[in-house]
Amino acid sequence: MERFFRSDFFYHFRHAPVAIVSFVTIILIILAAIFANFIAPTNPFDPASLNLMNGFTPPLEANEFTGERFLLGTDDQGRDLFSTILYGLRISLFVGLMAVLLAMVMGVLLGLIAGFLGGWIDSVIMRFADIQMTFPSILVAMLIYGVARGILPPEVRYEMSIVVLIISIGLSEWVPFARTVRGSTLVEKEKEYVTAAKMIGLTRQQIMLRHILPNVLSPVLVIATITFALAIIAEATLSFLGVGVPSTKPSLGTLIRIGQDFLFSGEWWILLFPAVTLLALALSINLFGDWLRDILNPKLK
Amino acid sequence: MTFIILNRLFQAVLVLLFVALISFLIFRFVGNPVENLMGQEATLAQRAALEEALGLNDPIHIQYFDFLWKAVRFDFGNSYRGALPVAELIASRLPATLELALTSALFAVIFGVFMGIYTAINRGSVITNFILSSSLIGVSLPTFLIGILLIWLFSVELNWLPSFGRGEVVDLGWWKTGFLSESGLKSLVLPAITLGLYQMTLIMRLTRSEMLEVLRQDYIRLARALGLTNKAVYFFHALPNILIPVITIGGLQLGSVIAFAIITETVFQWPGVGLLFINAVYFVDIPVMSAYLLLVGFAFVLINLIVDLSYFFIDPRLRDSELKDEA
Amino acid sequence: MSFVTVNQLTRLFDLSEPWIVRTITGQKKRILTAVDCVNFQIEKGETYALVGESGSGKSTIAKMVAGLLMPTSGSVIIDNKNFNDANLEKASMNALRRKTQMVFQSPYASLNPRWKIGNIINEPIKAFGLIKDENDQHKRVIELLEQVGLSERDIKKYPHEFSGGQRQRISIARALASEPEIIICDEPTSALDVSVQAQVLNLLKDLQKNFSLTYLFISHDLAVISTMANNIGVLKEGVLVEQATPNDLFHKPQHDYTKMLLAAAPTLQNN
Amino acid sequence: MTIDRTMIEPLLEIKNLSVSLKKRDNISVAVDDLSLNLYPGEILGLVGESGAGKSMTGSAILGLIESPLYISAGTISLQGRSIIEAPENIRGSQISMIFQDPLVSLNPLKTIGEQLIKTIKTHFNISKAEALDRSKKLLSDVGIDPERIEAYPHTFSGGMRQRVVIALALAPEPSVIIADEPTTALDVSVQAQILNLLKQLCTERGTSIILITHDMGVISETTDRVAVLYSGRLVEIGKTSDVLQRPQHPYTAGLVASTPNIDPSSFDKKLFQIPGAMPDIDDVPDGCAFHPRCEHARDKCQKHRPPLFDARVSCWLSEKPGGTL
Repeated sequence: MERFFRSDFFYHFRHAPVAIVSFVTIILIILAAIFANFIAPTNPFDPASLNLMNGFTPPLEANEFTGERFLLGTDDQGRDLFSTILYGLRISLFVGLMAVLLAMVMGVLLGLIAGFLGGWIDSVIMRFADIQMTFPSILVAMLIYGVARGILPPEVRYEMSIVVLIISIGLSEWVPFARTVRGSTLVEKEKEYVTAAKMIGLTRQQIMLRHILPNVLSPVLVIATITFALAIIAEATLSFLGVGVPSTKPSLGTLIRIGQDFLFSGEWWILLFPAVTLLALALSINLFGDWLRDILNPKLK
Repeated sequence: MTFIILNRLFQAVLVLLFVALISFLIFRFVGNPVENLMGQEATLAQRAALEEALGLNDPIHIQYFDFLWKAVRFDFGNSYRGALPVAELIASRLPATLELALTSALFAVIFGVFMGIYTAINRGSVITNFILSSSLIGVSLPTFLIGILLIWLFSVELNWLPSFGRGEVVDLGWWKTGFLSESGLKSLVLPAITLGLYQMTLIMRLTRSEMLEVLRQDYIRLARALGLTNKAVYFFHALPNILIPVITIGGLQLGSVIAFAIITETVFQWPGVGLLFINAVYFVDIPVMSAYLLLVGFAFVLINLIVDLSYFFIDPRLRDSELKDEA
Repeated sequence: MSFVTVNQLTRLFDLSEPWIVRTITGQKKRILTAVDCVNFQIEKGETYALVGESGSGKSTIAKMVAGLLMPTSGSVIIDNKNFNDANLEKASMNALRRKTQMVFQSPYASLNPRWKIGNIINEPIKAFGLIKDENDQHKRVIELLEQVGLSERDIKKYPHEFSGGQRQRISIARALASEPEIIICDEPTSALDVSVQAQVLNLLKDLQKNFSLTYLFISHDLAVISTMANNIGVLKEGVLVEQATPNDLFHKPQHDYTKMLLAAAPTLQNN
Repeated sequence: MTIDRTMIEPLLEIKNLSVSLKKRDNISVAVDDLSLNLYPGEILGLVGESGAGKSMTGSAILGLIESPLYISAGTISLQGRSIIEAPENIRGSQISMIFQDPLVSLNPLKTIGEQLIKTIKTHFNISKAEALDRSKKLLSDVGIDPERIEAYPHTFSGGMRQRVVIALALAPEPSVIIADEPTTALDVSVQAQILNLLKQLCTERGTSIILITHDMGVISETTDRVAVLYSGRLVEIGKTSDVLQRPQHPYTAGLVASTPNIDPSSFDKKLFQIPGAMPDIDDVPDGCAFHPRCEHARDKCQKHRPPLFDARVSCWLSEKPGGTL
C-alpha cells in the first residue's frame, strides 16, 4: 500500500484535478446508489407508498392536493424523483458493472487464447469478432434481447429482463477487450521471458496464465473503464427504447423516456434530473478513463 | 496483391453466409412460423400439413439453402403483423434511412477529420482543449438525449426546425427523396446532427491519435531536421500516412450509422427501417428482424470491401508485395 | 562422441503464397533455406561460437539446439539424447531440458516485468522439482544470485529496478538454476555497453570454469568471439562456410566471406 | 589530418550547454555544462555509453528536443551567430541530421524522388525539373541507380535506404551533418561501406560531421577528433589517435581497455572491466560523476567536479602538469 502511495501513478493522480474530481464524483454516485435505502425519503419501487395525487409536483413546491414537497419534484405516478433516481442508479450501475465484468472475462480469455495459440483458433475467434464489430453494440444487444424475448416464455420475461439486459450488453462489448489483449499477447509471446519459460518445460496453459496474462492487463483497465460508461449508456438507451427494464422499476433511461413525454408540456424536471445524473456519471467515468489512458500509455501524451 | 483481393472477397462471402446463418437461425427457431401463421386454434393435422408445406421437416441444411436462395431473390416471407411482404416493407422505408445515414456520415467524417487534424497539430491551444473537453461530453451524452435536447431547443423553444417526420417527399418513382423539398431538408437537419455527433467524436479522436502517432515517427523527425516547413511536415508527410486508419474507421462508421439510426429514428419518428426494426423487436416480428439483420450485414460487407480495396491505392507496400522480397 | 553433435542440420521455411493463389497466378512454391546441412561438434566444457550477419541462420540454429524448433532434417544430439526423438521418454526429455538452458540478447525482454527476481530464479528449480523445501529453495536462490555477483537484497526487487548488465546477470542466474550442462548464449552482450559487456563476458568465463559448462555462443561480433571461443563457425545464408580454431581463422582465413568480415570489422588496432 | 585546428575559427561552437529533464518535482540534468567546438571540414566523434547524453546533444543543436526535456543553459552558435533561439532557420540549410534506423527514416508512402525533390525545393528556389536533375545526381553520388528515383522506400534494403537518407541530408547543402549512430542498425559489412561513403562525400564537399556512436572501433577508424561523454559531461576530448592511444581520463582508459579486439591470444585471459555501471541521470553522484567506479578516486574527486584541464581532460589526476595515471 505504501508502495502505491509513492508510485508515479499516485503522484500523477494527485496532480490532476480532473482525475480527482471525476474519481470523487464516481465514488459519491456509487455510494449514493448503494445506500439508497438510507438516503432516499421514499421507496419508489413499493407501490403502496405511491400516491397518484402527488403526480407532477414541481421541485421544492408544495403539491396542490396533498401539500407535500419534494426536493426534485415527482413524476406522473407521483414518485419522488430524488428517490427514484437513487434507486434507478442502482439498476444502471449494477447492469453496467455486471455487463463489463462479463465482457471483460470473455474478451480477455478469448483474446489471450487467440493471440497465444494462433492458427485456426485465432482465425475463428477474430473473424467472429470482426463480424460482430461490424454491428453496433446497441443493435447486437437489441437482437439478443429480441431473441431472448422470443425464446423465453412470457411469464418469466419480466423477472429475467435485467439478466437479459446484462447478457445483451455484455456480449455486445467483449470485442475491444479481445482485440487489445490479443494484440498485446502477440507482442508478449515473442519476448524472451516466454522462451525461457518454454525452456523449462512449462505447459501452454501455465505460460498463458502465469507469464503473459499479468503483462497484458493494463490496457484492459482503461477499456473496462470506458466500457463501463458505454454499458451504462447502452442500458439507458435500451430502457429509453422501451426494451430494457420494466417501468415499474425505472432506471435512468426509463425515467428519461417518461420525462420526454412531458418535456414539451412544461414538466421539465422529470427529464432534466435523471438526464443530468446520467451525464454526470458517464462524463466522470469517461474523464477518468481518458486520464487513465494517458497515464498508462505515456506515448499518447 | 492478387491473394489479398481474393482473400478479402472470400472473407466477404464468408461473413455474409455467417450473418445469413444467424439470420436464418433466428427466423427458423426463435419465432415459430406455424404458431404465427395459424394461431392457437389450429389442429395438429393442420399444423403438420403447414410444416410440410413450409419445408420445416426438411434437413436443416436444406432449409438453410432454401432460406439463402429466397434471400437472394429478396423473399423474406411476410411480416407477422399486417402480413405484408417483408421486402416491400423494407424497400418503402429504406430511402429515408439511407438519406439520413449518408448526410450524417458526411457530416461526421468531414468535421471529425478536420477537427482531429487541427487538435493534433495545435496541441495545448485553447481551442484544442475546448474541442477535446466538449468531445468527452459528446461521448458521454447518449444519442437519444442529444436528440431530445436538440428538439427542445430548436423545435420547441426557437421553433426553427421540425421535431419529427421527414417533411415533404418527392416521389422519383423508385425512390422517395426528402432532399428536393425545403421541408424535407429542414427535417433532415436535427436527426442528421443527432446521428452524426457521436460518430464525429469517434472519428475526431481517432484522427487525432493517429496524427500524433505519425508525428512521432522517425521520418517526421528527419523531415524536421532537414528543415521542411510545418506545412510540408503535416500535409506532405503526415497526412497520407493517417489515411488508411481514418478510411478504415470512417468506412465502419458509415456502416454503423445505418444501424445506429434505430435510436435517432425513434426519437424523431423518422419513417426508416430502424423504426421498423424496433417495432419488430417489440412485437417479436421475426421475419422483419432477420431481414433487417441481413440488410445491415450486407451494407457492412460492401463498405468493408470497398475500404479494403482502397488500401491498394494508398499504400505502395501492399500494391507490390511481390517486389518486397527481392530487395 | 562429442558432448554436442550437430549433424546435417537443415531447416526450411515455406514462404509461398497459399495454394489457391499459386494455382490461379501460376506462381511456384517459395522455400527459404534458413539452415543448410550444418555440421559441428562441441566438446564438454568448451565454447563453440557461431558468427554471422543478420539472416545467416545463426538464431535458427540456436533455437534448434535449444529444442524450441524442429529441424526439417538432420539432428542435434546432446549427451546422446535428441529432443526430436519420438521415442524419448518424458523423464529423459525433462532431463534434457534441464541440461540445456539459454541466455538471451535483450536484457529487457528476457525477464518477466511483473515477477520478483527471487521468483524468476526459483521458477526453474520448482519446475524441475530440484528442491522441494521452500527454505532450501530460498537458500539456493541466494547462492545463485551471489554466483553472478548480486546479493540477497535483490530477491524482492522487480526487473525494472536493475541496469541492463545486472539484468543479464539475473538471466544467467536463472539459466544456472536448473544446473545445466550446456548454455546457449544468443548474442548475450550485443545490447550492452562496452564496459558492462566485459563484466558479463568475464562472468561467463568464470562460470564455465567453475561448473565445466559447455557454451554455444552466437554473435555477430568477431572481437567478442575471439575472446570466448575454442572453435568458430562462420555462417553465411544458412551455410557454414568456414570452421576453424580462432588462431587459424583470424590469421589464415580461407573463405572470401570470412576475409571480408575481418576486413570490415572496425577495430581500435588499425588506428 | 595534421592541421592544428585550434588555430582556426570554429564552425560550430557549443558553450556550457545543459539539457534538463523535469520529472515529477525533480529536475535532473541529461547534458551537463558541455562545451565543444566543431571545426570546418573535420569529423568529430561523440562517444559514450547509452544515456551519456550524446544523442541529446545532437538533437539540442537542431532544437529537436521535446518536452519534458529542455535546454536549461548554454549557447550554440554557428559561424559566430547564435542559433539557439531559432534553430528551424538553420535546419537542413546549415546543419542536417541522419538517424539510426534507416528502415523508419523514410516516408513509406512517398517515392524517394518525391522526398528528395520536396527537400530540395524547400531550400532552393528552382524549378521542378532542376530539382529532379539534382535528385538524380545526388542518388548517383550515393551509389544508387538514378533510374530508381520513382521507387518506394520499401523496395530498398537497409543499407540502400541509409544511402537515400544520406542523399536527403546532403540535398540542402549543409555545412554540418550530425550522424546519430548511422550504422548501428546495419550489418558489419554494410557499416563499413556507409561510413566510407559518408566520409568521402563530406570531404569532397567540405562538410563537417559530428558522428555520434557507442562503438570505439567506428570512432577509431572514422573520426579526426573525439569527445568522450559520461553522465552528460565531457570527460575527455582530443585528437582521436591521442585519446585512444594515450587516454588521460580513467574512464576513457577503461573504455579502450574493455573493448575486445580480434585477438585469438586473448582467449583464456580476462577482459579488463570497469566495475559498476553509469548512474541514472537522476542519481549522479557529487564531485566527479565517475568517482564511484574509479580506482584512482581521491577525497577531492568525491566533493568537487573537475574542470577541463589543458582543453583535454576533466580529471583531478591531471590537475598538476605531468600528473598521469
